[in-house]
Formats: sequence, C-alpha cells, structure tokens
Amino acid sequence: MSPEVALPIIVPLMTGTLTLLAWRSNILQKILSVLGSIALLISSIWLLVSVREQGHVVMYMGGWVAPYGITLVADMLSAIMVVLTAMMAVAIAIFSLSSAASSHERFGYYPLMHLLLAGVAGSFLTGDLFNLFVWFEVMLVASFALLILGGERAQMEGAVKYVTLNMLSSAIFLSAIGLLYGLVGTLNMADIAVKLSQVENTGLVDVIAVMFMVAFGIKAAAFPLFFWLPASYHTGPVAVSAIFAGLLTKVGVYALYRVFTLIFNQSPEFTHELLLWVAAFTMITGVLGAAAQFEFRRILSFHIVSQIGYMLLGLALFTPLAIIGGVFYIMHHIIVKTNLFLISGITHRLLGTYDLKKLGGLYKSRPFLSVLFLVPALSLAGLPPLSGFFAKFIVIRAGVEAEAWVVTGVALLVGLLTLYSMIKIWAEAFWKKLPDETDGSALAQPMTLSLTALYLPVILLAACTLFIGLNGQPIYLMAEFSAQQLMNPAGYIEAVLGVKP
Amino acid sequence: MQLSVLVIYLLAALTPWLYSKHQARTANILALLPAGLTLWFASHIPLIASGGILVHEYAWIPGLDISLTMVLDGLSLMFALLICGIGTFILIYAGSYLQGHKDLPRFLVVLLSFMASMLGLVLADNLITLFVFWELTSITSYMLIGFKHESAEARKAALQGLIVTVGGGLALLAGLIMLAGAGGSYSLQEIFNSSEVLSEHPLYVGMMICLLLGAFTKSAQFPFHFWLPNAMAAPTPVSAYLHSATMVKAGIYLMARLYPELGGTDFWINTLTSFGALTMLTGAFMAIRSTDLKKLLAYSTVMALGTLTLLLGLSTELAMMAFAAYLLAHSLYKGALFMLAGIVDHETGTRDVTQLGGLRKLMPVTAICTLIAAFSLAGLPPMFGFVAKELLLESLLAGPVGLLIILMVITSAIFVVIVAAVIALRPFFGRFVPQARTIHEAPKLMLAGPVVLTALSLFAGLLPGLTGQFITLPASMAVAGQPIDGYLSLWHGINLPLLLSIVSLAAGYALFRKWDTLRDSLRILNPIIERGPEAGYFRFMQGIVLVSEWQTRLLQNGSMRNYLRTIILTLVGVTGYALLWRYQVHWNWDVSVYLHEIVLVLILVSAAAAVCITGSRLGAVATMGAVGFSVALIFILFSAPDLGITQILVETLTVILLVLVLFRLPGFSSTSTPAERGRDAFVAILTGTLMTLLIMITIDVQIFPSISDYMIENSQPLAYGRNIVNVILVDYRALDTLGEIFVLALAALGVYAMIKFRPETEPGGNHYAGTLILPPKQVPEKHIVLSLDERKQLREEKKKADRLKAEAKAAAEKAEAEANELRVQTSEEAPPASTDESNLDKGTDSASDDQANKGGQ
Amino acid sequence: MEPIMAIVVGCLYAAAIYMMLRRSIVKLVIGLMLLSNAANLLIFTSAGMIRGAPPLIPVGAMQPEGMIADPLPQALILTAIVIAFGVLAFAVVLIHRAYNIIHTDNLDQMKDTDT
Amino acid sequence: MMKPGTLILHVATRFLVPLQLLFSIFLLLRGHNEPGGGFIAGLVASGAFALYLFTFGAVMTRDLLRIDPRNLIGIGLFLGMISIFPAWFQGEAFLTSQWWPVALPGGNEIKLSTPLIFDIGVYFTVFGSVMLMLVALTETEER
Repeated sequence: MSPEVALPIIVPLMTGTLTLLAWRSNILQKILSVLGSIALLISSIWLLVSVREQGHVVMYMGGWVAPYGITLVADMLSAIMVVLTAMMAVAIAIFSLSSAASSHERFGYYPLMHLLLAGVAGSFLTGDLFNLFVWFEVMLVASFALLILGGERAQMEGAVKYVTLNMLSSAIFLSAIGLLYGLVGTLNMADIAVKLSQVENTGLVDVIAVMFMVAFGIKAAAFPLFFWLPASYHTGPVAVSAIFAGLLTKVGVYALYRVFTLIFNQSPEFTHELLLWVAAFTMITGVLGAAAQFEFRRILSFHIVSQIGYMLLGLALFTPLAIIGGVFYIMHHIIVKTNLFLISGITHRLLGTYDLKKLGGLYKSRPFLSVLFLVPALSLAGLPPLSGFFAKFIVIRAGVEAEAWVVTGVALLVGLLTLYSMIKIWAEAFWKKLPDETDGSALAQPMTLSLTALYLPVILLAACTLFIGLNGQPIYLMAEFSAQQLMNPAGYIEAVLGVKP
Repeated sequence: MQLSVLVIYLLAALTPWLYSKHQARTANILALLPAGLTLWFASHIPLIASGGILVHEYAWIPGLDISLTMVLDGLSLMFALLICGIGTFILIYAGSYLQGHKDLPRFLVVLLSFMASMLGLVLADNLITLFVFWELTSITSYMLIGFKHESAEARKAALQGLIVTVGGGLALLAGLIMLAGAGGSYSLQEIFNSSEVLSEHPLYVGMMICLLLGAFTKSAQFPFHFWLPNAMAAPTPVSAYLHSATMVKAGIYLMARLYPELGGTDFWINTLTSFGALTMLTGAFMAIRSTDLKKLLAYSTVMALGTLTLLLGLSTELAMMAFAAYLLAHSLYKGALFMLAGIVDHETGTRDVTQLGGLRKLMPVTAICTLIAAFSLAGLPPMFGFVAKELLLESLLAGPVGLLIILMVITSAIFVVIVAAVIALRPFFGRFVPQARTIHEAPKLMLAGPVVLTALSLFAGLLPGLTGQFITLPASMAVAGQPIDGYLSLWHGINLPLLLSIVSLAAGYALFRKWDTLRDSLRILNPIIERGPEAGYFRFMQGIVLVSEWQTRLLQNGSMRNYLRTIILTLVGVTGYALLWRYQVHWNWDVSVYLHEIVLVLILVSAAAAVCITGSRLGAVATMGAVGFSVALIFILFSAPDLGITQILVETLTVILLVLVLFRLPGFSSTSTPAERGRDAFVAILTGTLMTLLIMITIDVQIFPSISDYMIENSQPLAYGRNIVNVILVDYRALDTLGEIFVLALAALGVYAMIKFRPETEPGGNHYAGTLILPPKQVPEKHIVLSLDERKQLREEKKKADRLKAEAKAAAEKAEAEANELRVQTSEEAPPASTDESNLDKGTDSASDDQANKGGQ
Repeated sequence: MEPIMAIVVGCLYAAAIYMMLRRSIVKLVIGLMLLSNAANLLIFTSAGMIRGAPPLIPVGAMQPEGMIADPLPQALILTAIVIAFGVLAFAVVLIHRAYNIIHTDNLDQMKDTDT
Repeated sequence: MMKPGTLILHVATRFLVPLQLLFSIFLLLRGHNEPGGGFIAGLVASGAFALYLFTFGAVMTRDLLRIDPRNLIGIGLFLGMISIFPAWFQGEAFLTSQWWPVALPGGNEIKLSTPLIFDIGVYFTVFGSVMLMLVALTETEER
C-alpha cells in the first residue's frame, strides 16, 4: 500500500473538481489552485523519495493485481517527471494569480489547468497502455479548452490545427493499442513486454512499434509531425503557453522513452536508428524554423521542437550515458522553457506586445528582469555553467562515444543556432532602444503586488536553473538512476508482475 | 585558488550595492581585490620557479568526471599574474574613463565576472571546467562589446564576436570530449601523466581539428580574425583588457596547454605554423591599411596572436622560450598602448591618426609612455619586446619551416614597425592638428596603468635574466612539458636574427615615411578584402535566415491539409515499410458470414462512401448517421449490447449537435480540382489498405490468450456483477472510467467557454490572453496590386461588411433599447450598452468579430 | 467475418482520411467522426468477433455458460466512444466558433498563425 | 429562434420526460448486472432533457433543471472521486471496491458499494456535461 504513487493524480483531480464546484468565486478558486498545486508538489516529492528508496513504487488500482487491473507504476523517470510537473504547477498557479484574466477564471481556467496537470501526471504514472491513452485524452481535452480561452481569431486558427492533428494522433494511438491487444491480449505494459519478448518474429512487433512511434511522435512534436505546435502554442493565454511548452510535448517524449525502453527494445537497429534520424531532423528543422521568426513566443515555440530533438537523440543512441543525457535534458528543458514563456508574459505585461520589432529598452529600465531572462535563455542555448550546458554536454558526449558523428555535429550546430535566436531576442527586446511607436509607460511601473506574483515564479525557476548548473551532481545521480532502470526493464517488470521475467 | 575565482564573482555580485554607497570611487575599491590576488599569485613565484606546482582539488560533478580542481604551474601563473595585474589597472582606468556613466556599475559587474572567468580558465585542470570558463569569457565579452547597447553597430559587433567564438567553442567541446575519450580522463594532469600516445590515436586528426577550431576562433586566427577588430566597439578598457591582453590569448593558452599531449606531430607543426604565419601577415597588412588608432592596435594584436601560434607550431625548446617571452611582452605593451589610445580618444574626441598630430607638448606623459610601448612593439632594444623578437627570429630560423613562412614573418615584422611608428609618432609629433576641444593631460588614475605597464616592459627588457628565470622560463617549461635549459638575455651577439631585425626596422621606418601613399595604393586590394572571411560570415548568417524562411514556406506553411497529408504519409510510409520489408505477410481467409451481415456491411461501406461524395450538409449528416447506426448494429450482432446502446445514444446526440451547429455554417463549396481529389483519394486508399493489412495480420496471429479470462471468472464471485463489461468499467478498470468522465466534463467546459466567452464582457479583461495576429479581414497594405478576382472579392467583402454594419447598428440600437428596459430588472443577463461604448473608447486594438462591436466601429 | 470487417474498417479509414483532407472544416470534422468509428471497429475486429454471446452471466450463476465475447475490448471501446464523443463535441463547436470569428470555412485560408 | 413546438409535441414531452428519467435511473441501477450502467443512463437522461430543450427552449429547461449543469458535473466528478477513498481507510489500494449490504424492511437486502457511487458519479457527469453543452448551444441559438 503506497498511496504516494496515486496521489499526484488524485490531488490535481480533486483540486480540479473542487475548483469546478467553486466556479462562482474567483477568489476561492485561486486559493484552491495554489493550495492544490502545493499539495501536488508535496505528494510528488514524497513519491520521489520513496522511489529513491524502493526503486519502483507500484499500486494495483482497485486491488486487481497486474496484469488484470490498472497498475500505477513509478520508476525514477516517472517520479522526476511528476516532480517537475508539480513544480511547474506551483509556478503557474502563482503566475496565474496575476496573469489570468478574471473572465478566464469564470470560464473554468483553474479546473482546466489542474485537470491538465492530472492528465500529465496520470500519463507519467500509469503502467497500462490504454490507461495512458485515457490520460492523454484528459490532458488533450483540457489543453484544447485552455487554448481557446479568450476566443480570439488566432486562437481559433491555432486550435483548429492543434485539435485536428492531436485527434489524429489519438486515433493512431488507439488503433495501435487495438492491434497490440489483438496480438498479445493484454494491456499492462510490463506484461506486454514479457509477452513480446517471447515473440520470435520481431518484424510484426516493429510494425506496431512504428505506429506507436508516429502516435507519440505527433504528441512530442518530432519531425515531420510537429506542425501543430508552432501553429498554436503562441496563441493561448501566456500562462497556458508556458505550461504547454513545459509539459505537453514532454509527455510524448516520456511515452517514447517508456515504450522504446520497456516494450519495443527487440530491434533497436531498426527502431532506434529511425529515431536517430528523426532526432537529427527534429533538431535542425526546429531551430531553423525559429531563425525566421520575429515574435517572442513563436521563436520559443520553434525551439521546443528543436530541443525535443535532443531528448530523442538521447533515446535513439540507446546507451546508458545517452539515456542519462536525455533524462537530464528533459528535466532542464521543462524548467527553462516554462520560465522563458513566463518571462515573455512579463514583457507583454510591460510593453503590451510579443513582437520583437516593437519591444525594446528592457535592459535599460528593467535590469533585474534582463538577468532573469539571460539565465534561462543562455541555459537553453547550452551555455555553461547553466543547466542546459550539462544536459547538452552529456548528450553530445554520448554521441561522440557512440561515434554518431553526423547527429553529434547537428546537435552542436543547433546549439549555436539556438544561441543565435536567444541573442536575437536579447538584442531586440532588451538591448535595443524602445521604439518610438511602442507605449512604454508601463515600463516604469513600480513593483506592485500583481507584478511580484509574476516575478516570483520566474525567480524560482531561474534559481532552479542556476542550482542545476552549479550543483549538478544530485540531478545527475537521479538521471543516472533512472537511466539504469530504463536500460534494465527487468526490474520494472518484476516490480509490476511480481515475477522475474 | 577556487576561492580566488569565487571571490571575484562574489565581488561582482556586490558591485551594484557598493556603487550605491561609494559612487565614483567604486572602481578603485574593486581594484584592491585583483591587486591583492596579484600579490598572492606572486608569492608562489619561488615555488613555481623551482619546478613545483600547486594543486587544489575540489569535486563538482563526479558522475561526469567534472571537477573544480585547479592547478598552478608556470603557464597558469604567468597568465594569472597578467590577468590580475593588468586587471587592477584596467579597473582603475575604467572607473575614470567611464566616470559618471549611468551604466558604470553594470560595466564593472561584467568586467569582474570576466576577470574571474579568465582566471578560472587558466587555472582549471578539468577539461570541462576549462570549457565552462571558456564560454563564460565569451558571454561576458559579448556583454562588454555590446556595452553601448543602443547602437545597432555595437550589437552587431557583439553578436559577431559571440557567434564566432561560441561556434568555435562548440567544436572545442567536441574536441575536448574526444580528447578525454582518447586520453582516458578529463583531468589535464592525468592525461599528461598517462602513457597513452595520443598522436597515434585514430581520432587524432579529428580531435585536433575540433580543438584548433575552438582555439583559432577565440584567438582570432585567420580566417576568423575579423571579429576582433569589430569588437573594438567596446569601451577602450575592454579592448585593452579582453581583446589584447587576456581573452584572445585563451586560444593560445589552450594550444600551449595541450602541446605536451598533442603537439610536435607533423600535423601540428604544419597547421600551426602556416595558420600562424598567415594570421601574422593578415594582421600586419590590415593594420597598415587602418587609420583608426584602435583598429591599428587590434590588427597588430591579430598579428601578435599569429606569431604566438606560429611559435607554438615550431615545437622546439627555443620556440617555447620565445613563446613565453613574446606573450609577456605583448601583454605588457599592448595593454599599455590601448589605454594610451583610449586617453588620446578621451581627450581629443578622435581616434583617427590622420586627424591627430603634435600632441606631445600637451600630453607629455602620454607621449613618452606611447613611445616606450611602441618601441617594445617594434622590437627595439632595450625593451622586452626586443628580447622576445630576437628569440622569435632565432627559433624561426632554426625551426622546421620553409622559406615562405620565414618571408611572411619578415614582411610582417616590417609592417609592424610601420604600425609602431604610426602609433607613436603620428599623434604626438609633427604639426599640431587643432581639435574641437581643449586638450590637456589625462587624469592620474587613467595614466597609472600605462605608466606602470610601460615601466614593467622596460624593466623586463633591462633585466631579461630575472624575468626569464621567474616568469617566462617556468611558463615555457610548462608548455614544453619538460625542463628547458636556457636563459633570456638582451644581447645575443651579432647574428642573423639581429641583422634581420635591423633590416626590418630600417625598411619599416622607410615605409612609414611613405605611409600615406602606401595606404592609397593598397586601396586597389579592397575588392579582394571585401570578399574575405568577414563576407563569408555575413553570407552564412544571411544563409541561415534564407534557409529558414524557405523551410518555413515548405513545411510550416499554414496549410492544415499539407500537415495532415505529411503526417499520414509518414505513418503509411514507415509502417508500410516495416510491414512489407520486415515482415512476411500472410493471412487466412477463413470467412463464415450470414446474408444479413453482408447487407449491413454493404450499407456501412456505401454510407461511408456517400459521406465522401455528397455535396449537401443534410446528406452528410444523414449518411454519417447511417454509418453510426450500422456500427451500432454490428456491435449488437456481435455480442456487445452495451456498446450498441451507447453507440446509438451517442450517435443521436452527435446528430443533434451537428444539426445545432452545422446548419449555421455555409454549404460545402467544392473547390478542389479533380487532380487534388485524386491525390487525396490516393492517400486515403493507401491508409485504408495499410489498416486492412494490419488487421488481417493481427487476426491471423493471435499469439497469446487475452487476460480477460480472469475478469470473466471473477466478475460475479469477486465483483458481484453479472454484466462483465460494466464490472470492468466501474471496478477492474475504474481508473479509465474516472479519466473518461473527466474528459467528458472537460469537453463540456470547453464547449461552454467557447460558446459563452465574450472578451467584450469585460473591457481589457482579455488583455493578456494573446496577441492578435491580424485584425479580422484587414487587407494588408502590401497588396496594392490586386488581381481582378481579388478586387472583385474585395468589393463583395466591402458590400458584405457594409450590410453587416447596418444590421449591427440596428441590432445595437435594439439592444440598447432592450438594455435600458432590462437595466431596471436585472443586470446579469443582458449585455449592457455601456460595455459597447467603453469598447469604442478602447479603440481598434481589441479586435473582435462580435457584431455589436462592429456596429461601434 | 473478421477478414470482411478488416476491409470494411479499411474503407472507413480511407473515407475518414479523404474527408479530413478536404478544404471545408465541416468535412474535416466529419472525417474525424469517421476516424473514431474506424478506430473503434478496429479494436472490435482485431480482438475477435463472436455472434450472440454477450458477456453476461446468467442470474444465479457464478460463471457464464460456454464461450462468450471478450468483454475487455468492449469496455475499451465504450470508453473510447465516450471520449470520442466529448472530443468531437468540442471539435464541432470549435469549427462553429472558428467560422464565426474567421468568416471562412476554408482550411486553406487559415494560415495566419504560421508562416 | 426555435419555433414553438406543436401541441402534441408539448404534451408528449411533458409525458415522456419523467418516463425517460425513470427509465434512466432503472438503467443506472441494473447496470451492474444487465446491459446499462452510468453512461447509458446518463445519456438517456440527457436525451430526456434534450427533448424538453427542443420543445420548450433553454430558459424553461434551466428552470426545470433547477441546478446549474456545471454543478451537476462537479457533483458527478466529486462522487467519482469519493469512491476512491473508502478503500484507503481499509488499508487497501485506492478504488478497491467496498460493499455494504443494507437490509431492507421487506426482508430483501441491497448492496451499497463504491462501484455504485462511482456509477452514479458517471451518471451525473455525463448528464451534466451533455446538458451544459446543449443548453449553451441552444441559448446562442435563441439569442
């Protein structure tokens, strides 16, 4: 009996339900939202601690043992992801105190947000393939609804693409589950892994594996399936963009990590080689997409795509070090990307635009904000001694050691281009003089309470980035632990099924 | 030693606070720290000179073999002394150079951070730590070059420096990883002590290329030299410190550091000597074309950096001695010269040497210092520059290089004499050129640095033995990796190097007399120079933007259908590949079927086909319904009553929804060409075939029995339910169902928000929601030339808009009338007219398509 | 029966994809509906189909009599149907709102958020 | 604007709605043993109100409902969530079903259970969600 593995799902579900019941009072919703996200953080840290002690934490929901019921499983990767989810939840909850328009709040902003988190946490913790589908849907529908809050033209256009392509992904996912069930007659991932390892003809397994790869690849925004992301992420309310940027694509990446280490590990010379090319193209197309953009959030959106490439690279190389790098990268990226979007929100609050051509003068008038921007921006570009450097270093080191020269070269070049984009934002929004046509009257506003609520999460997340950069050892150990587990799925299977495979 | 670096960073963090207390004196207070550190490092001179090294170990990320261990040996010591020593004076100088500038505290923060990073770089023993500091110097340098951040020119120069150095840095990272892999460790000490022969490693050349790329970009070697002169956009203290004395030498430091492990091979010798010589020549040549004092100095720095590379490339003991001596000499005189140039600039307001002259009477101290420092630059006795130059020539003549390189070096030496003469003589001697402002000697604090540095330059020249024994020889030995038996002296007797020196001096001075005409005649080379590496850089940057725009047009072009098609084809492509090439397809045609099933299936398929062909919405909805109900019937026929009922109910609700929603949309406008339809049909049929094949295979190969046997057995005994499907839903897999009701609830909330949400209900409430990309239906101005069709369309749109406007006006009036009535009764339901009015005030930025708002406009 | 159903499901997929690739957003939504039906039938088919043996246990019995249909895929499909209903309802209203705001039902004219 | 329904429709609706609601409750309660259950019942119930909605319009439907659909959803989800916890107090995994036989006066007994609570939660959520969508849609229609 280990409730900690279920609590990270139950807490946001409960918060969502309660905020929904409290829909008449914005104040009550705000309080519930902050309390709920803090509770989520506490429960997820509990989970992390017990995963560190026990290795795998398992709960058979409804008391039905695996593979018959739905099993919740947390290994180190899940625990890390859940903790990060909770951290982002707290950051967004605080940020939303000031950034969420009260009209949004009346239309279910908080329930949607927390149920989104529940979907994300559920995807990380479930050990059942169909259940994963359900949590994906929870997350998706919540994200649909959040994306259209505001009802503006751009949001509608973005949402049409986002909804359609994600539904296509869900349909592919569902079809793949159906086929897999037809083959092996089970849904529990550990059980599937055991049964597939007994299949002699791996060709058929590869076919199914590829279908999963496409389904998750769409969610993860991998090349050539990423189109929905740059089309929509920059349209929603900024706190929503931030949480999307931090978490949603990572769920796809997580799912890829899960199934391609646990279930589909029979023929890496085909599946992981394919992933390697996907990773390379994802990196390069994403970063090139950003180079042509001139809007704060669009640049950031394209960079999500290119960073996904690094994470996939870690999985594709499929060596222990590469997996460590991938996991490290995911951790770093969630924090940094969310933070950058939040900062774009602050600049929008100050200057009323996301357009780099109209932004300016921030370095002069808001030096502290400038430093806060530089930390995640340079971290994203992989400059030392920030978190991104170590993440990139591990991945590249793994690439060099695996002698995968082409992708490693691409990874390095993409780092340079990422820097170019970040510097573009810096030079245009911060260094450049404020253009005359932009209204800069809000720039000089004093630190009101509402502005503090915007700054606080940014400061906290920047501190995380700095902490990982300056004291990477504990983070590295966590990544190493999770890589060990991922590379030896026997431990997972034993923990779930109770027998040695 | 870790502490020394850390303390500087801490001080940097404290600077804004200090500045708020001490204002203008801050810089001088800050300078105490590097001064103290200089003394601390100097106290280790005896230890190092006696052949010892100082090691401080400290762990950082042991899992990745990254440690903060620092090592002080001859080379690090010399660098550390330069960094802290020159740094002290630079801080003092900067405090007075930028006195009263509002950004002075920020400047000092970055400058101190740079100092700490540079110190960390030269002390680090771990390759990755070294790289960390390496990149930190790049980024601090970026901040310093862009100090005048409101000028586009400065931003551009800063970006250029950053892109070049960081780009090289990334190659360096790859090189370092390869090096560590080959050497078996990330610690320089351990690699040095290990028995591995790196030069025979299969990756040797690759690793060398990567490492040298890093070193060359940082140290502005040809063809990456162009960023350095542009970096002169930085304030002069920065140029003096970073771009002559310290940072640009990081690349040189790295090569020197790696020499014991990697040096001495043919590849090393050939690459370094040729690039070094080329850089020398380029730098010297570009220098004599310039008239800007700082540009002159910058190019002469490029030339010096080339010299240092060349010396490292020579790989002889003598060359190592020359290397250390030259490095010290250059840092001393170049730091001084830059500060002096800054003084001239500061006092006269111009740096153009052709606009200067006869300043020696007005600025005597500056003039004397410049003269002495320029002597060192030109390599005249008794300056330390002379000692270094003699060694250079000597080692060159004895070294493993061809005549071409020797000629290049001598040409550069002649050019350098011209440069030195221009710098020292032009502004201070000759006819006085009147300036816009009254000129007087610089403040004492600004002069402190140049005076001390030139004095050091002079003393070191006069006492070469002492300098050699305590400073440069330990450094040379650290580079060579073995003891060197040698000493430095001013007088080597009359030999070939001395003769060459004299010849170059004479030739240089002679050419200096004709400098103006020389510059003119060099202009004919401009077209070639304009096509040089710098143009390559710009073309590269432009290329990135062009490629990215092209790629965006190709991939992210906004066309949903392209996205869909790409994704579906990807799916079909990879899955089909895996299916046909990696799996032997076989299936059985075991069909038992009843007539009514055939009929049902035919209805289903023809309904699906009808959906595709029908041109009317009603037809589409009806046929969709037919599809849904057929599916329900299939469920019921094949033992799934719950599914059947649910499907029927859901289908009914869906039809209701469609009716409610779709009939407010326009009818289908069939605009696809037959070719398009054919293409889409092809894609669709491919997908269908693939799915059919997949299902065929699965029903053929059912490898394992389903786990549901357990559920069937235990449904009644354990879960007390006879409807097994329902038991699964609420008990076995209740978590799925829980998630599912949340999905439904979320969808309902989303629908509700979408329908009911009106941004206008609260003016400004939606301010933070997102940017509007284009106001609705606004025609961009760039489309002035319109095709006939477009014009027609535009006219129609305008008509429509007018009509809508009229309607909306009527509606608004009506609404207002209603609102007036309602206001008495309730305030919640009706949209008050006052909201519309406040929208009007807000202007056009809150664009909305609501009719009421349109009426307002 | 299954091989025939395989072909039928293939047809449904083809119809769905074809509709999704049309210009009109209305057709897009219809395509999505077909797609969800196709996916449900795919699960149903590939798990095996049995006539006239619903997964019910007779009153008073502990076990069903004889062979019955696999209840698990049915439960999955039931979940999938309801989820698809929710999502599709959202999509239907979305295109409705999108049309009201963008004033076009042509997908090719919705390009402002990219490029 | 929705056209006012004919007289027959009005009468039929008044007659059918309670019947359908009763039927839905029947479906809900027997769902554990025969075809039916929370979903189906919820859909049937919302079908009843949908009929009412089309006949009498959104305002009257809201009046009849008395309770805001959003609260219905909230209650449904809350019931669903509640059924998670009883097992925890028994030291069992979340969602493990708990059965409490209650003796009825007629000598019969009825088994109350967490799956039943859960199914009722499903019922309310489905009902509330569909109502929320339909009422909102019809309201825009009428505006």
